[in-house]
Amino acid sequence: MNAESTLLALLVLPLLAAVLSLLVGRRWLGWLGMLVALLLVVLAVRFALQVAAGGAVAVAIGGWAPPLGIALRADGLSAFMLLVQSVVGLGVHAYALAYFAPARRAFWAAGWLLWGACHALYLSGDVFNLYVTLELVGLGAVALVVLGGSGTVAAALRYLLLALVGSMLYLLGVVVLYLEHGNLDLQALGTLVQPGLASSVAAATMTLGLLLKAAVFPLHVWLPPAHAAAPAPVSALLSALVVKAALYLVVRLWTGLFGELPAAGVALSLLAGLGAAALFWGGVQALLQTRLKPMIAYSTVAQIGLLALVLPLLQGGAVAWNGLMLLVAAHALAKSALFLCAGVVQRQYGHDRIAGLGGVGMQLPLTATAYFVAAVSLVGLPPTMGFFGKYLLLEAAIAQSRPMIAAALVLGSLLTAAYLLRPLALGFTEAATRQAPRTAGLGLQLPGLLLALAALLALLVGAGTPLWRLLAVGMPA
Amino acid sequence: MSLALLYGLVGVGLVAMGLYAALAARHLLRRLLGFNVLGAGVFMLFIAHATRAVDAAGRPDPVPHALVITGIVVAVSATALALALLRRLHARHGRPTLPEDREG
Amino acid sequence: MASEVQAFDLLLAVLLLWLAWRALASADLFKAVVQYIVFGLLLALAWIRLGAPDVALAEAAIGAGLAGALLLDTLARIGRAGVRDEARPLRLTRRRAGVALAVVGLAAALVAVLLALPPAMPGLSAEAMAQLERSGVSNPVTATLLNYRAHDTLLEIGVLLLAVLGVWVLDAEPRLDQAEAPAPLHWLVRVLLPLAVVVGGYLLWVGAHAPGGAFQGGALLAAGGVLLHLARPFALGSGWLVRLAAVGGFAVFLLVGLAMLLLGGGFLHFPPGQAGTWILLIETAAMLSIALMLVVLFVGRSRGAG
Amino acid sequence: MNALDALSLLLVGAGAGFFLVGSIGLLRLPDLLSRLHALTKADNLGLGLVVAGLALQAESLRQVLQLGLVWALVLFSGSIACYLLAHAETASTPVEPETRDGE
Repeated sequence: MNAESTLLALLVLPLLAAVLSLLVGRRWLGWLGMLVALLLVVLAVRFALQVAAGGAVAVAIGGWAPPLGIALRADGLSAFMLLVQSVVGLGVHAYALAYFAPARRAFWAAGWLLWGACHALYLSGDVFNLYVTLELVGLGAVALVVLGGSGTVAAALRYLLLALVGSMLYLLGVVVLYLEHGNLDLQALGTLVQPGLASSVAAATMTLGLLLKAAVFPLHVWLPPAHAAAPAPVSALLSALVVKAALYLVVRLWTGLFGELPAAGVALSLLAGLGAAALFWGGVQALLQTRLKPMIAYSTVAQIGLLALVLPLLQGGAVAWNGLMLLVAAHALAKSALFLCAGVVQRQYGHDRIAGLGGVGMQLPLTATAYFVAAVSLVGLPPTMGFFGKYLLLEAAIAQSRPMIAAALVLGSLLTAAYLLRPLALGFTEAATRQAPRTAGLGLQLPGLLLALAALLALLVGAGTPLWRLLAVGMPA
Repeated sequence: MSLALLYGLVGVGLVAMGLYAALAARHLLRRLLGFNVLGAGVFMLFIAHATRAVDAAGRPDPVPHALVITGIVVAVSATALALALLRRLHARHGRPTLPEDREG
Repeated sequence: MASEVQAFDLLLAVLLLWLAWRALASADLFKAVVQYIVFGLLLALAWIRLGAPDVALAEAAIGAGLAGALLLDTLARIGRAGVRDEARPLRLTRRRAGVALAVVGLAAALVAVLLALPPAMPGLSAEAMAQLERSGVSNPVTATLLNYRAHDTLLEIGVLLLAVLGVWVLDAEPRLDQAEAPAPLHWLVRVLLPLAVVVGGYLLWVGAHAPGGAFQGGALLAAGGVLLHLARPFALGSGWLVRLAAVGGFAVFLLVGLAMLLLGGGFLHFPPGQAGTWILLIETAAMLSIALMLVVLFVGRSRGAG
Repeated sequence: MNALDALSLLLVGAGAGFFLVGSIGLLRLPDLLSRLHALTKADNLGLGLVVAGLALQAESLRQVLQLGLVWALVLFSGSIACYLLAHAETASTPVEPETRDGE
């Protein structure tokens, strides 16, 4: 199986699973889901190895070369995002197997379409095709949020409206690019775009639209209610993967298409400023929350801010690039694990009030451990992935003499520690408030733990040279 | 003034109105209408432009046409889902606005 | 197509802007929705004027027609109190000043971009026409939708499918209490429903070489379905057959694309000689699915008569 | 301009005139039923005249038939839509005094 076939398999398989999910009997849904998810992890690993060994891959769909047709392109960044997507997806699907019992067909069908949409987004090399994938991701997320029942409708609607406006702004930028250059191919546009008014307008509208979808401060208002109200596995998918998809596109645009514009430096610094504001605003809000899921949701606002904060460092070379990727993966794994833990707690106690978490450490040791490992990774303590990511970024910030970014990075991490460790302290020190009936089984507890541990294991297996070689493929110079 | 410019300017006007209404209005149905007008404006910019790119036979560029058809279907699908959500929200709270947009 | 600006264009431009503004600013939402539907119809006229009859058909059938029906249905369901909005819904307040400023800035920048564009642009028409022979159809818009950029269209049907899934997840809506549909409505259905089927099929067939295609045909079929629902409310539920019909277009598209891959071409790579046949197969399945999904979006999971 | 063109122009012009009258009626008449009356009468006739005028310009019998079909369909759906509107109006506003008491 060559790299092109692997790429196509990664594109088609989740969509095929979505079709099957609508047709097979209810009791097969979960097993089908696990089978395909496992297969996708294998394929994603294989694809990463192929890209690392053979370089970037491109496939012209239907045999029509751009600009007339659509090219799928994958470099190290795409392959890495696919890898993160599959690992997190597998964990969340395993959890959903136990969480949604009896199986809810809509979760599997919409979940597979969402998964396929993310793959299509990471693989697409065409700016209009990216718009369609963005809409697919957005509508998939909304369909999944409303699985949480009638209480989620307001949050879902707010999210849908803003996501629609965001993608329409993105499309406006695409139209301006086509007006100017008569081309939609990402790579070709990269050579065509010249500094000027049209490029600036396109860059501004596309970025603004994507920031709205990525919930970058101050455009984050829709995120906490939506992510807190959705069912736990859905929150995990949204916080770990969906916001990343929009952020991925921001990175893609500003390191490729608009990277050569003279305004790029200013724009990235502006993003970093917003990121710093998000880091602190989100952190403080997270500290003020009294319930676990909203706290984790606000933490996403802060962590997205952290990712935006370090974007200016990307212009300085490989160290920051590798650090950012590690941080993206660490956040995806840890955040999904945290939401899955919150779901277990909600199942076990019927609530997720932080003050009522006394004794969790004794009653749910696996979940408490998962929470602990994930929190440590998000804070960035050794030997987790989060630590190595932040270490590399700190190194880059100092090497590029960006003291403000370094300072914000450290302070933000302290704030993260403050809000994430509070529930844990309660859970281990306070006595159990009451004996809870045991309802959360192993099936519900293990996936979160495995995801959290994956952040450790992945480092043993892949970190260092193989990973750097993968990320070097297509890395912006 | 060319046809492309005239309709292009109409498109800009629609984008401005639609975007403002989609972000500023309180009533959710109004915000949805705003989103649809915004979409119409973006599509108008695109189609108006296609008349500048005629081939030898005088036919306009078909690619923007195809993309706009895709855009229309996507916009209507999203609008339909949003309307379904709006009806549920209204049935539950008796108000067609989001909680933060309610007066008093 | 005359590319000179005529008085008609100026009138249409003014009307479009005015109707859009009324749809966004009139206090009564019923009026606003009606103005929006008229706006959609005039938009279709503008598409014709700009030489885009395929877009015009899609706009009239889907943009103005079905979206209009959905908007009106929503108005009926949220009732009189919900329809009334503030007297001046878009009044400039301090909170909205920032949005207004940003919008004006964006509009000014877009106008500047438009004014700076060169009068003629290559675009992609030369490439699209050059490959038309090999695309299997002779309507360049259909060639773009189902061959050159088939991947977009596949994903777009996925978007429609997700909207349907979202509606299925929501609780069923209570049925609107309405009096027995008057007899003339049944006559209308009896005439228009077969006509919708015939014209829908015609649009699908003709899409290969003239304006039309799966989306336009599907929307027309759906209009027939909506009309039938209005005359004689029915439930669709989300049983196996309905799910099969909803996902069928997407599935056939995906499977044909895969079959091309297995037959030695590439994903969605139709051999030029057979492209027309494969496209017709995909379009037929897509049209039926699109029609059903659009009807589901209208009917929802509401329970039928009784 | 030959006689056929002149006749076409006359018919289309007359049709447009009927549309104008119908629209004025829609705006000026006091209640729904009389508005419907003005609108449908004038529009059906107006469209018929426009179709007749255009049919004179048609290049083939097929086009004439298509134009005729357009007119027939609009006539048919227009009259039923008009009936439905009137029906809804009379159904929703019962005899005056009762509603007064009810409110």
